[in-house]
Amino acid sequence: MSIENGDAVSAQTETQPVEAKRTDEALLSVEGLTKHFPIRKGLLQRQVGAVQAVDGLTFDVKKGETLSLVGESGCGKTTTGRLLTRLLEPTAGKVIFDGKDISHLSVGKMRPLRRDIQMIFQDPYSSLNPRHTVGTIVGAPFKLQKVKTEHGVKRAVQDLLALVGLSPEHYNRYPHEFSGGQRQRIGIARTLALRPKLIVADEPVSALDVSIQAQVVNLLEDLQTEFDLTYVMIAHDLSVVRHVSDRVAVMYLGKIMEIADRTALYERPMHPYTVALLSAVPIPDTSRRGNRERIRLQGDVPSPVNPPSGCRFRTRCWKAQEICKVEEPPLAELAPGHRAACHFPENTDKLTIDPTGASHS
Amino acid sequence: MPATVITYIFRRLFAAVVLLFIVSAVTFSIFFVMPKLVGGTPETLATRYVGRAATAETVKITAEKLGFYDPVVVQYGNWVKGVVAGADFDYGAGVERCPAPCLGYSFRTKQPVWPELLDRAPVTMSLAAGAATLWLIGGVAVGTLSALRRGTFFDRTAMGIALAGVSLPIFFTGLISLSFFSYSLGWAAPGGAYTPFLENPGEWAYNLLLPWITLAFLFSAQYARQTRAGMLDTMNEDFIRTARAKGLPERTVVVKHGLRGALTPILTIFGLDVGLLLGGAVLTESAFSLQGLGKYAIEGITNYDLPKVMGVTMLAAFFVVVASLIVDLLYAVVDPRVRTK
Amino acid sequence: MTPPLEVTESTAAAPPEVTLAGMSKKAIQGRSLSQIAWLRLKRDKVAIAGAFVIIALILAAIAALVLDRVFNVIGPNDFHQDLIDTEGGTLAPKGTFGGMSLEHPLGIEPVNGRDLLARIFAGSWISLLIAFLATVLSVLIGTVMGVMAGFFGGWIDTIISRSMDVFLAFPLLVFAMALVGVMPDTVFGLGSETVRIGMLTFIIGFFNWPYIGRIVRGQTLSLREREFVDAARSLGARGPYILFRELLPNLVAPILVYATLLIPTNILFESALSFLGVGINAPTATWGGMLSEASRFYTMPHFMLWPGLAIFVTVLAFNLFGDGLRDALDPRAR
Amino acid sequence: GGNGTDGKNGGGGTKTPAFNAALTETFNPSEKKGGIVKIANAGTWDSLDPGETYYGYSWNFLRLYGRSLLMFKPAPGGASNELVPDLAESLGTPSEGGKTWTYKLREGIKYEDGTTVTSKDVKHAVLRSTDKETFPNGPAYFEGYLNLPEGYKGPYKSKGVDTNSAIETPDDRTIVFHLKQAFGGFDYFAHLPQTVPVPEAKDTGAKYREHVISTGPYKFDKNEIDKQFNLVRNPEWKPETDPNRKALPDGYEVTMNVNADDIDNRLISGDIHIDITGTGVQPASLSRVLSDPAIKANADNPTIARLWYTSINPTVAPLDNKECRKAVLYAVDRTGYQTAYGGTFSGGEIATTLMPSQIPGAEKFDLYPAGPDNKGDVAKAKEALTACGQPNGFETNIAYRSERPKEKAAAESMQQALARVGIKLTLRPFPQGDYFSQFAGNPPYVVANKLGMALNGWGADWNDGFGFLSQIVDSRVIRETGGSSNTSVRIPEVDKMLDEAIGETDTAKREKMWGAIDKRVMEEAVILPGVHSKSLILRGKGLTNVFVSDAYGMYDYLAMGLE
Amino acid sequence: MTEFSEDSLDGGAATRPEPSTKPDAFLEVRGLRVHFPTDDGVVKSVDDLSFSVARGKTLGIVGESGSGKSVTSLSVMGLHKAGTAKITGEILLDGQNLVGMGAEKVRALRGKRMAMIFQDPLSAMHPFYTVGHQIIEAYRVHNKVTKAVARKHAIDMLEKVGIPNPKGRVDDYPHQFSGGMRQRAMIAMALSCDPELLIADEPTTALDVTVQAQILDLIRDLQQEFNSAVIIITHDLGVVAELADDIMVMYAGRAVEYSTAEDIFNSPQHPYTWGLLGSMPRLDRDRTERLLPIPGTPPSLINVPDGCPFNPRCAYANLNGDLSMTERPEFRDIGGDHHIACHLSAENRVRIWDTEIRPKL
Ligand SMILES: Nc1ncnc2c1ncn2[C@@H]1O[C@H](COP(=O)(O)OP(=O)(O)OP(=O)(O)O)[C@@H](O)[C@H]1O
Ligand SMILES: Nc1ncnc2c1ncn2[C@@H]1O[C@H](COP(=O)(O)OP(=O)(O)OP(=O)(O)O)[C@@H](O)[C@H]1O
Ligand SMILES: [Mg+2]
Ligand SMILES: [Mg+2]
Ligand code: NI
Repeated sequence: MSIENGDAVSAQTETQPVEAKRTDEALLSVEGLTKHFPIRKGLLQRQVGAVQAVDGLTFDVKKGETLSLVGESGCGKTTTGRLLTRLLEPTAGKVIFDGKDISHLSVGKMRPLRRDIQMIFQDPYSSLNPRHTVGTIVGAPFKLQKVKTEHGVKRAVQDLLALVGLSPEHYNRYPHEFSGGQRQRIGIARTLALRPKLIVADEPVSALDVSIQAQVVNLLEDLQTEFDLTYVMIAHDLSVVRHVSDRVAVMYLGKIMEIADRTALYERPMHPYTVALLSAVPIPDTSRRGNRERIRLQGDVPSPVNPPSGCRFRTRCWKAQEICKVEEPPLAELAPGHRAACHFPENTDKLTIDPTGASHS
Repeated sequence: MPATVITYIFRRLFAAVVLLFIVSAVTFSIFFVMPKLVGGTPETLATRYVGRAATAETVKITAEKLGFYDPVVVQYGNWVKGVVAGADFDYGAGVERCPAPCLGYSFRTKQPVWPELLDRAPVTMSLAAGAATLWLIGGVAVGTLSALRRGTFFDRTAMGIALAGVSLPIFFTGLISLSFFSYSLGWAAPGGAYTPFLENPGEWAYNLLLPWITLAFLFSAQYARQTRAGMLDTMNEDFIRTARAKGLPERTVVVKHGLRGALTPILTIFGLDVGLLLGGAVLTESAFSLQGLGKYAIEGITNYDLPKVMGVTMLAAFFVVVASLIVDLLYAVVDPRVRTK
Repeated sequence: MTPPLEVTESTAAAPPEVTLAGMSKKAIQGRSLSQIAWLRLKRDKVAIAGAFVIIALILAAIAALVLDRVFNVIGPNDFHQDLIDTEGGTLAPKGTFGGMSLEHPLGIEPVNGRDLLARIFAGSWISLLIAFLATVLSVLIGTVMGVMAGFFGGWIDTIISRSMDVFLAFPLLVFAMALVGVMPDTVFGLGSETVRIGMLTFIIGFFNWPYIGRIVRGQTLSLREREFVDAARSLGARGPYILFRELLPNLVAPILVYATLLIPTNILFESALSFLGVGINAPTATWGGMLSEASRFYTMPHFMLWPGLAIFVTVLAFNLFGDGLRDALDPRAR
Repeated sequence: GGNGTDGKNGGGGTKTPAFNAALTETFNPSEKKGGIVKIANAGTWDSLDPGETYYGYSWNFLRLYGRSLLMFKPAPGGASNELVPDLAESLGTPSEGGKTWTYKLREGIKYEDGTTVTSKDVKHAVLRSTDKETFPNGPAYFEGYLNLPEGYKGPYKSKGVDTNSAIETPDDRTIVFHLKQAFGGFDYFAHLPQTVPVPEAKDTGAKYREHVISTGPYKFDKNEIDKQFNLVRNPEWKPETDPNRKALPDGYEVTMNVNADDIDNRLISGDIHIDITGTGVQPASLSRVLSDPAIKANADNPTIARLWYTSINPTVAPLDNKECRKAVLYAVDRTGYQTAYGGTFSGGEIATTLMPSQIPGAEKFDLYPAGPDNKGDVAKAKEALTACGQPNGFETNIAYRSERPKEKAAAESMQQALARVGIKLTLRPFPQGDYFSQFAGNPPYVVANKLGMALNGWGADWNDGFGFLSQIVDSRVIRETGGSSNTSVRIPEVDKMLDEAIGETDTAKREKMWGAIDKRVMEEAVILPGVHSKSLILRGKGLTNVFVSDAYGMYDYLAMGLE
Repeated sequence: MTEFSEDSLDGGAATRPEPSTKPDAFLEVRGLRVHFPTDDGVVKSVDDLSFSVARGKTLGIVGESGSGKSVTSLSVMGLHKAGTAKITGEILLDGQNLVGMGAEKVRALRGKRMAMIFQDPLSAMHPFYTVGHQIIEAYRVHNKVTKAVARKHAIDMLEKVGIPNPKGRVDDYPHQFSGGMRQRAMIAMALSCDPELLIADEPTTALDVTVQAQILDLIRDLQQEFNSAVIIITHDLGVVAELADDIMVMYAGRAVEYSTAEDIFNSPQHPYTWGLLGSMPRLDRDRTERLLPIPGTPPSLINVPDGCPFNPRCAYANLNGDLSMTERPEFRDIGGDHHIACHLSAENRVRIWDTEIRPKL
């Protein structure tokens, strides 16, 4: 089924050196990606500070794989997604797509590339224009990119609708006549219209009920196989992330704390933050109640306007020491394909610890 | 904190000054540029300010004296200079200093505008203050009750009347009520009656009662509608549910939690309305022949007494600006989210 | 490959989230929001009554024009001084209730004895025309400015917002009066009435735009943040496409509502200007002008009653309809 | 009411209220002193400064606080048209065939501050009034006729300039006026408030209006310009120096900017005594006054020396053709016109001539009879139109002052009446402030905008042919830049006739010549006379010695007292 | 401060009696129906619902969005606006029936004997009053104490819910608190009068996992301290697994399954529960190839399908002929205090669970 392909890619990951892949296989490659939103004040709109929403991200996304970005609210996931699709222009750093630096392309130059990079939005309600019919919405890509379709736009749209599991009769309906899950499918159909190579999905299932969420997750997986898609999946639900991704990047306050292969990350998390995140996930199993080893983070995420010095996580980290305050840990490759930015990483002895705190079943 | 408040006020005041500049420039050009476009000359302009027996010579010297031969920019500059630094007024037998803010001298009566404005302002202020009190209390009370009894007979009637109130022109209600309550029944003071508050508060109120009520009727209608809408929204808020969940008595929930939230947007409208009204309730004042700023403005316009019009426009704009500043400051008092941002 | 369809037919026929009583859910294909609003509006008796009054008014206004021109009924400007008490010198209409009679159902004016009913009818089209045109103007300017401010933001927003402040700070009526006073009476060889209507339209319309501008700006600001705008941009849409195809359709409803509610305001504004003596030239009847004249004869209240009522009914009808429309388009708003 | 059984008393008159009781006789005569007279003004004074004021009611009222050389006699009816000496001992003595006029001041007249009035003060007063930069609104007779030095700009600007060529004051009580040309009616100039003495030391120019130094029986107490002021007794005024003033009340309280309808109501209720403008009740009160006999009995209906008329501009085609103008005159509905101005009582009498009957020399004639019912002679009008070559009528515009409802009503009436003969009038209101300067009185504008007709009105500064006619029929007052009251009369012959009349020293002959001018202008059909104004005025409750002064066309404010 | 009732600690799963006749139940709901007459028809938000909670016990209510969870909790609190909702059935709070009780009486119970915390703590707190003020207010309605005493109590409560520096923070406004702190403050407010029943309606849905874990811990700890009966409403099975003793699964306004937490997770008997479990990717199991979603979307509560409301989405509805389509399944005890509303026969249920569902999870 669909997942073999992904597994193959991740298998590759573990065997090949990182540098090599970056040059030949990466569909998308990001270097030092930074976005600071200026905070302006006063009559003259002087800049008095900046929200350091994303600060120096570096990662690659290989063709056909799914890379997930996880992290707490406000850590810069959406901003990253919007930078990748060039809805935002980076303050610094590079976004290289298919070998082409798109970081500062003009709107006009970017337009042809938009066929290849598409985005799925989080909110199925606000991502569809309530005044447009489904036909108009899903047909918009053809219109905007002036793509000729073999049997006309209507036919193409109806095919797309069928593809995402909607009835082609829905062509003339309006978004408000659909449920959240169906709307998300409409959004996905629109994304697929131009047969993109890369899809950035910003929390595509967060707004949906569990039962619907599963439908959409399955749909996304199926589409990936069928069209050989590459996904950058943004999510905060670690269980979903584990289910859909090949590789996972954990973000905290605009920085990547840890990036690794799915299995590696879930089974041998190295960054304390990742460990804490995993241990906070509630497990639907009553038998584990009480006998699960928990790490409870204290306090809240600091403000991205003036993030902590050194390691950004140090204010909530139980392992933090003086050095964490002074020196920012580099995102170092501590194991093949497994990078973490921590002075005192966990699981470096390659001891397998079940992150859920229970014995492996 | 106070420091930021002060800088905030200063910033706002600076913006206000800029705004007043623009307002004055526009008003000025209406009176000088527009007539020129229609073919007016300095002499035709000056003819407005001379008697019926004036000779061409008289017209010329008047035009000269009023500076109509200067380019408009220079004239405007002089006006601004007067406001900022004061001006000298040549009254023939000598020169008098008109200290800043010198809004000039009436072209017609040769009286300085500023003291006249100060003289007229109390009438308008009395009118505005009384009416505003009435409509705020009336409108908010009716609106709140309507919201709480949504869909009942009371709600329908009140909102029906309110809609009617919004739909009635003030000059109509004013005239009708004047003709009925004052001239036919003799219950209320006739139009034009005004006694300063300090002279006789009772008479002051009696004289203004009819204009107050008429004006308040119009406004309270609007406020009742606004309050009702606001209350309905607020009473659907989560925090109202919380207040109820705490077991608070319904009255506390409505007044302390509901009204408090619903009234904040009303504050904005209230500020703007009062600000505009203070600048001259043109229609009310002319319907009731009250010698307030609105009437003053009309006099100024009908007599082409530019300094008067400028003065009253400035004052009106000033009131609006100040009112909106006060509203914004009040917002900070009322809404901690604004204060502690 | 597994078909991506895990959806059964029942999903396809999922009930719309907005359901209406008595409507078969599958019967209508693609019921747009406006259709739904229309269905809601149809159920609002009061609003429909308002709409009927408005339609009746418009028809009456047209009829007044046609009757005046084509048929030879009592003209709004015909004198009936024989019905005026000139001998006694009071110049009041002879008879009771302002000279009401079968021929002059609403009575006649003092001094010249013009028929009030005819004048009310004749006044309707001026009032409505000016109010409509002025509304169109305000809506045009307001929408363009509001959308620009909201969509582009930055200094464009600053400039437009500040200029709205300036407008709001003006004592409008005073200003309008001043303007009317200095505006030329004939332009481009047009007759004075046309020019006058144009001028009043301009003044009323021009001064009202900031109100709608603010609303549109606010709406645009919030719409701009909606993800469908990003979606369009991520498909490579240009500014104009986003503006006209994505944002504007969503602005239609609030604009429409505001426009309906602006018309009555403009009717009042026009009558206020006429009342203050800067409206349409005599002898053309306008409601405000009639009121203004009537105010000189306050001892004959019937004379101000009719134009006052006419204004009231019209404004009320528009307000009722506007309220209903707002409720229909945004049921949450109340 | 009042039961007024005392009947006649002292100076003749009645105590019984009756309509027009104060028209030719003194109503409620009394010598009782005391009381405060309450006065209301719907508008405001143009100026309280005697050097600048130009309102009739103001001249009437000003006599309470200022004494000019001569004055109109405070007497009922036509007797008031007589000039009597006030500050001067006698009427002026002409010499050099009317080029020089000499007056001698009474002895012992003092200002409110106790200083004695001298002829120099009168000279200063007259000279300052010629400073039109400071006093642009006042009458301009003196600067027009006095032999002032070239370029003289008044005593403020032209300080120290020798003005003896115009006015000489050989001693403190003598004042001699030197004119540029002979002027038979100079005594009328001498009655102008501009001859009320102003002490140079106390002269504050444009600000003098705020405190005029009184020479009359009353002086200013509190004065809030455009709002209200009080007059109180002036202790320095001596009745023995003044045969004309009774000074009965203790003072006056004047309020301005009072709602006009309110004034009527308050007059009827007795809250106030005088509506000072004397223009009559508002339309709203008309029915109340006329249909309530009790109120009507306290009203008078004087005729005022004012003509409401329509200028017919011969510069605008087809009105350049006399026949077309005649057609207008024939076609107009005169009753309608009269009604528009307020009907027989508050409007006036239908006029067929320029000069009202009060003006000496006025003759009654009607060159364009308007049919038996005065509603216009349609047949004659059509005839005239045919003669003019416009048998189906024509289109033209009529201008009026937008602020004046009566003019609007008259224009509407004309529009209706002229439509009967196919003349289509378009109404063109203009703001009154610019009416003469930019629009109806601006010849190029009139031509360019085809203002065939313009509503107009004229009241004489004083009841005399010169005062009435010179500003409205002399073509030489028309300025191409606009601003004159005469907009349509351009008859060279009339100009000549005017010059002759002015030079004529024989009063009787002169008066006849005014009548001839009136006729000549009417023949030309450039003026459509509307009404000779009348007003319906109310006597305030409790006033004594009330009578209408023909000179002012309203109650005389000097003689009144309180019960 | 804390009231202990004698039955607080016993009552294990084994000896659980009928839900409607449980003797030690503090809250007992019987045959609750909440219907909203609207323009479009009657919304049957809750239809014939029965459950109970004892002191010291936690009931979890799970179900998809719109299944009537909140409506149920609001009915218990008596918070439905008079006139809008038609409530029938019995809500027995410590033996007193709240349905039909005078509004004033219910008000006196609210906040004192039963309290509630809401999903979105920001909008649930009045933005214009300080956090302290709102707690003091809650305390003083039910306790005649001076302001100073109440304030002291508020500070104590804030301390108890783990707000650092409560003395300083008591005068802060809600917007000055972070999301987690706000929810803590809400809890402090709810617990200020030691209520015997606490209803938490999705208390953690708006929060990040790390914060969610903190809050869940807090609720658990506080329940132990106060020994109150707790109802926790959520659509996350993980959350109930952490806290609940009993779990009720709701679908379309009805309970479809109701049992102890262990039973629900270990041997669920209703296809809908299976669907929920199958839809969830789980961290504690090996990653599955594919999620097993429930097809379709929840029904409209105006037109609830005939028969079993779940039948249009149920893969096994046809196993009973057309029974599922025509007859509403009874909510019955299938032994061991396990209640379900399903037509499937016992062996079918066991077979399907053991052979079809469990292996795929
Ligand atoms: N346009 C903007 N201007 C200023 N700040 C912004 C802007 N967009 C995002 N931010 C800030 O940048 C930070 C990162 O935001 P972002 O939306 O990327 O977070 P996120 O990880 O997607 O969070 P969530 O899970 O809540 O969606 C936040 O602090 C946010 O407030
Ligand atoms: N006041 C009301 N009037 C009409 N229908 C209502 C009302 N309140 C709730 N409903 C309807 O009742 C149904 C149940 O709503 P409820 O809020 O209980 O769902 P929920 O299970 O809490 O869902 P969620 O997980 O989204 O909070 C919904 O279909 C809702 O539309
Ligand atoms: Mg996000
Ligand atoms: Mg809920
Ligand atoms: Ni597959």
